[in-house]
Amino acid sequence: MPALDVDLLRADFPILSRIVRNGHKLIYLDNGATAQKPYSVVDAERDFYLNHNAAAHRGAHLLAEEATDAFEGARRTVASFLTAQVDEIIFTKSATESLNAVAYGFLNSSIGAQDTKSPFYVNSSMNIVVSELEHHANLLPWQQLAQRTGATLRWFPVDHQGRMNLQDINVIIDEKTAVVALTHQSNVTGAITDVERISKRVREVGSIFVLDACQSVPHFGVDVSALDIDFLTFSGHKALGPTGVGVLWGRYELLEQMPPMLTGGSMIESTTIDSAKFAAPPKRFEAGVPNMAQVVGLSAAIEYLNNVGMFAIEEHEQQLTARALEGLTAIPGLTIVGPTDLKERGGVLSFTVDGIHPHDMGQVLDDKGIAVRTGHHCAWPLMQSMKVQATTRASFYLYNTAHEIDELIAGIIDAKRFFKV
Amino acid sequence: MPALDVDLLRADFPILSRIVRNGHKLIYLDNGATAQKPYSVVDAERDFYLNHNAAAHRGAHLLAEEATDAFEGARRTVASFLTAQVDEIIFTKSATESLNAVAYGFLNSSIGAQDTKSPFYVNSSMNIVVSELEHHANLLPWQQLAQRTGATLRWFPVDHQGRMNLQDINVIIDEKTAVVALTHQSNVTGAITDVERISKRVREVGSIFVLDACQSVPHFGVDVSALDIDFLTFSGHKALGPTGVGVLWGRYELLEQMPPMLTGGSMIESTTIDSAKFAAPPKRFEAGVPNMAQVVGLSAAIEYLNNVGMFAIEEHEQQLTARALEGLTAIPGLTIVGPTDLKERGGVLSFTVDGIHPHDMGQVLDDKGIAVRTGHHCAWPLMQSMKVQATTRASFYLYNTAHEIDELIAGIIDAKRFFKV
Amino acid sequence: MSLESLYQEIILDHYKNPHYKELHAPYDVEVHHNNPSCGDEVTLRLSVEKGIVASISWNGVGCSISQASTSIMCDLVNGSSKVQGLELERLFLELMQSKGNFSGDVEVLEDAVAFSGVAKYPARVKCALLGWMAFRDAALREN
Amino acid sequence: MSLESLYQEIILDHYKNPHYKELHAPYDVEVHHNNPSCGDEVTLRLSVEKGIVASISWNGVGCSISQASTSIMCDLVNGSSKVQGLELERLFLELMQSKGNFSGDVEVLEDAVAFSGVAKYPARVKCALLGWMAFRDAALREN
Ligand SMILES: Cc1ncc(COP(=O)(O)O)c(C=O)c1O
Ligand SMILES: Cc1ncc(COP(=O)(O)O)c(C=O)c1O
Repeated sequence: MPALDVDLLRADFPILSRIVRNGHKLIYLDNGATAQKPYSVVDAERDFYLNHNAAAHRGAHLLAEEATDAFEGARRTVASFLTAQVDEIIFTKSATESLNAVAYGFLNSSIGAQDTKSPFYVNSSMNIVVSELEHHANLLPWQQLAQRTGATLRWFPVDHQGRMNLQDINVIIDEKTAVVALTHQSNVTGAITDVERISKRVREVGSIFVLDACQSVPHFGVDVSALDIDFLTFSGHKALGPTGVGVLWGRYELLEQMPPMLTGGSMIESTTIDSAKFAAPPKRFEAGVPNMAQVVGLSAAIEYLNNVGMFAIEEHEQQLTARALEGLTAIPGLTIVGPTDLKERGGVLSFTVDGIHPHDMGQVLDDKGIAVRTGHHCAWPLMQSMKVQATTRASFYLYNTAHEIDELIAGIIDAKRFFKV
Repeated sequence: MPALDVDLLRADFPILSRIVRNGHKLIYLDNGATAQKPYSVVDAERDFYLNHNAAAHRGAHLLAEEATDAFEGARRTVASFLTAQVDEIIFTKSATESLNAVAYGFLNSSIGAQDTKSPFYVNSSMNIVVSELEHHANLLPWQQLAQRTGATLRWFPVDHQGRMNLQDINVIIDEKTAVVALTHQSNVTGAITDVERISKRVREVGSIFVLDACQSVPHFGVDVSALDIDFLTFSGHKALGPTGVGVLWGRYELLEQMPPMLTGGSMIESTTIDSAKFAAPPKRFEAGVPNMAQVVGLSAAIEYLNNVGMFAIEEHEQQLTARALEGLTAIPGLTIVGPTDLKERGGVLSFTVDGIHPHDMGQVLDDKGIAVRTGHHCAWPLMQSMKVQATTRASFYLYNTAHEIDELIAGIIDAKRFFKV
Repeated sequence: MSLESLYQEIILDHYKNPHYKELHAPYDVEVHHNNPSCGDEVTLRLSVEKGIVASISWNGVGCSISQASTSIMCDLVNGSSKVQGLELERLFLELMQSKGNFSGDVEVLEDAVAFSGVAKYPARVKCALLGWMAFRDAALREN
Repeated sequence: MSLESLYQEIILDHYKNPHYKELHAPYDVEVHHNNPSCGDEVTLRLSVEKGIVASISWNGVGCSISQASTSIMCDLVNGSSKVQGLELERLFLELMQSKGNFSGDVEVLEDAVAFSGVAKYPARVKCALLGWMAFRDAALREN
């Protein structure tokens, strides 16, 4: 397995050569929020617009054919990236939309002409399971579903190292659990979830397992045929892809039984003025003229990742994370908010420093050209549970270098000097 | 008012010089489905990705600042384009999403912890008004809402010229009407809706008026401060903008009372593990990392339209439509499906030709490089009511020329010769 | 590719004068298929006796390709065994999915090879398949 | 712009030793404000007697900018008239929205002009405003 030639691939990302504050070269360590884009992704979108743009699936002319081919070709690329069936790939605008779509799949099976035999049926005698580590995108839709159906919201607590505490799994997930929705890797603590253990329990009780893979799919190989799960989602923009596109994968037998969240054009089998028959998946879940250029760009992003190799990317990020962990833990007053064992985590590193508020830390680092994120990272319940107001978060990707990690460490030490702590 | 210099502006759209079937130059008359993009739009997206990409609203570093500025600047551009307040502009992925968001605003006010005093509350004693002219995107969400709440779906019929028949307006819209959702211009017949007459009635009964402006906003000036309506939506991709971005405008007093469809990150005021308080509009309705590059591209599209001038665009399309109407009505066996009076319509022209199925017509035109759309145009109930199986539709935009109209007419005559009718 | 090779004479002939286009009673199975992207539709009736297609008839609206293809399909399967009919359907489907890379075996598919040009136009493939899919559906339901 | 001019000595001083940072009872109004993008929060109590801010106190968690700004705000408005306090809030808001294009009137805003550098960092403006917004809210509720 070849190591990454980081210098070579950095040339594909012009933004990494940008000069930011005070003449500093950008050090981009905010990959957990969004990733940068290589030329090939931006060029794929551009080529679509300037040469093949037309409404996919809707016209009989040449451009419409080309647009449809590009769109459906992207579906095949995503399917094989995840080792999924082609018809199991649904394009959304974001992971947020994907997760809402599944939650509304439950809601729409449970109100109006409800279908009590549907696997998506949920009522007030049932429960919904999340965890304290969830990003708001994988928490609020389930809160809403619970409120609207009367179901009980349950959650796995977080332990002191920012990992999901599965101790009470057999109590938390039971025969009345309609759905279990969990993150694959925490976007705050970097802790990786024990999917196998959970899916075993989910299968025992016959529930549905939704995996938020926003922080995993871009960073290491994820194979849905090997994971025993039912739904998975990620956002294109965190995986070198364009903004405005997300993926929802679902097992076909379930997709077939799931009502759509969005209705409109191109998702029907037939319709009259007051009734409609929906098309089969994936079309049922892609109402309207799709985000074609973004889907094409995402396909280019996945090709880029495939060319570099997901295994090489994972290896590289592990090296960076090891270096960062070593450097950070040596700084007095610094606390890692998350697991310190490399085997349990990915390249998302949150920390606090006594006497320096994360905002101020972020400001000092920004002043040196180092982009990190500060705050609650859309995971407020996690912060509440771990009793921190906010953290500073550095998150790595394939184009980051050991030198950049060293600059981060030096920057934190400078901040301590500046704030005299 | 200066006329359009079409030759000059065509140079901004490289796809218009593409050679398609049999060495023919592309004649793109499928603008009702999606519009082509000028360089400035594609370049704005590209520049965002390559130079300023970061998660808007979420970081404290320079790139995040720039991304936020670009995103919020686009909101101001759209607001002034529609003569709206900045905080009344919500970015969605499409008109389809926008319309669903409003329909779910009603649903989510009416189930679970329902709010019977909300203007969005609807129950089985109430009704919802659409028309037979609606695109599926402005029909199915309301069908679903009716089915789930038990409300009655009512509709304005279409007349023989493809116009909304408002004769029974005082019966159809009554004190029990929760919402009236209508198209501003039909995407099949081109008929323009008498918004003023309808809004007068909507105000009389205290209902809410949603306008689907997909086929109007890109083609003539629309000023929401002058129209007495409550919600309006359009899709970026039909207005020279990128795919994957739509706009929802709503009156602020109503937005403030509307629950969101999508929940997740960046749309909350505060949250705990089992409850959340939503942020004020527009943030409440923009969950997740937004489609930033697409929003920036849409802003560039609107600047392009502003530079050309919406009045000049309208004038130009009217001239093309007049020429097409004249040429088409002279062809024996051809029937215009829509109003023939220029004052009642825009530049969307549907027709049938005796003895030639629209698919076959589209094929012959495609063979000559002319891209039109054939089928039911996602307006199946309209087709059923007008008793046509399908139509051929030519739809014009600022870059189309009189010569292209003449080629269309010649193409139709050739098709008749080919099929010997 | 020229329009003439897409719309071969035989297609235009069947379009003008479609065979078996009048619903026949009695029948064993009736199916209704449509094409959601354009609204074309076909109703097809089938009777099978001792494994042989004893009667087939249809009605519907659609473009020249869908009408002619349904008409020619009826010519081919009427009187043949159901198994043979389904095999023809499989071969025709294969031809349609060939993207125009092969032209079909005229010995087996007979007049239906006239549609080989359609395979180059993805948007029209479903037109050519509409009647065949209805036959397949009906044949599988009948037993 | 240098870090030193953003984080002026006086800001760091107030951050280390914030004034009025201990909730005081009795009080007329209490408000709680937070900053949804980062989780910083402030609870502020206010008493007004005959139009004069008779007592102000607060508690909360946040960055140096939000803590120091709240502390300095209390220094400025305590003992002044409510109307004058609201006018200061207006001027401070104006300064924060200036994008760093002007530096504020030291005669009026006194120590609060130390935050003029913050205006160059849009993400930090809401930190500097947190306490001021809480004061404004409390002052408008009190009557
Ligand atoms: C009148 C009308 N409404 C709604 C839509 C839906 O727009 P989109 O598919 O971009 O969401 C369209 C176009 O497809 C339309 O023409
Ligand atoms: C773990 C996790 N889940 C969900 C999301 C939501 O993704 P998006 O905002 O792209 O919809 C994010 C990122 O913001 C995330 O990190």
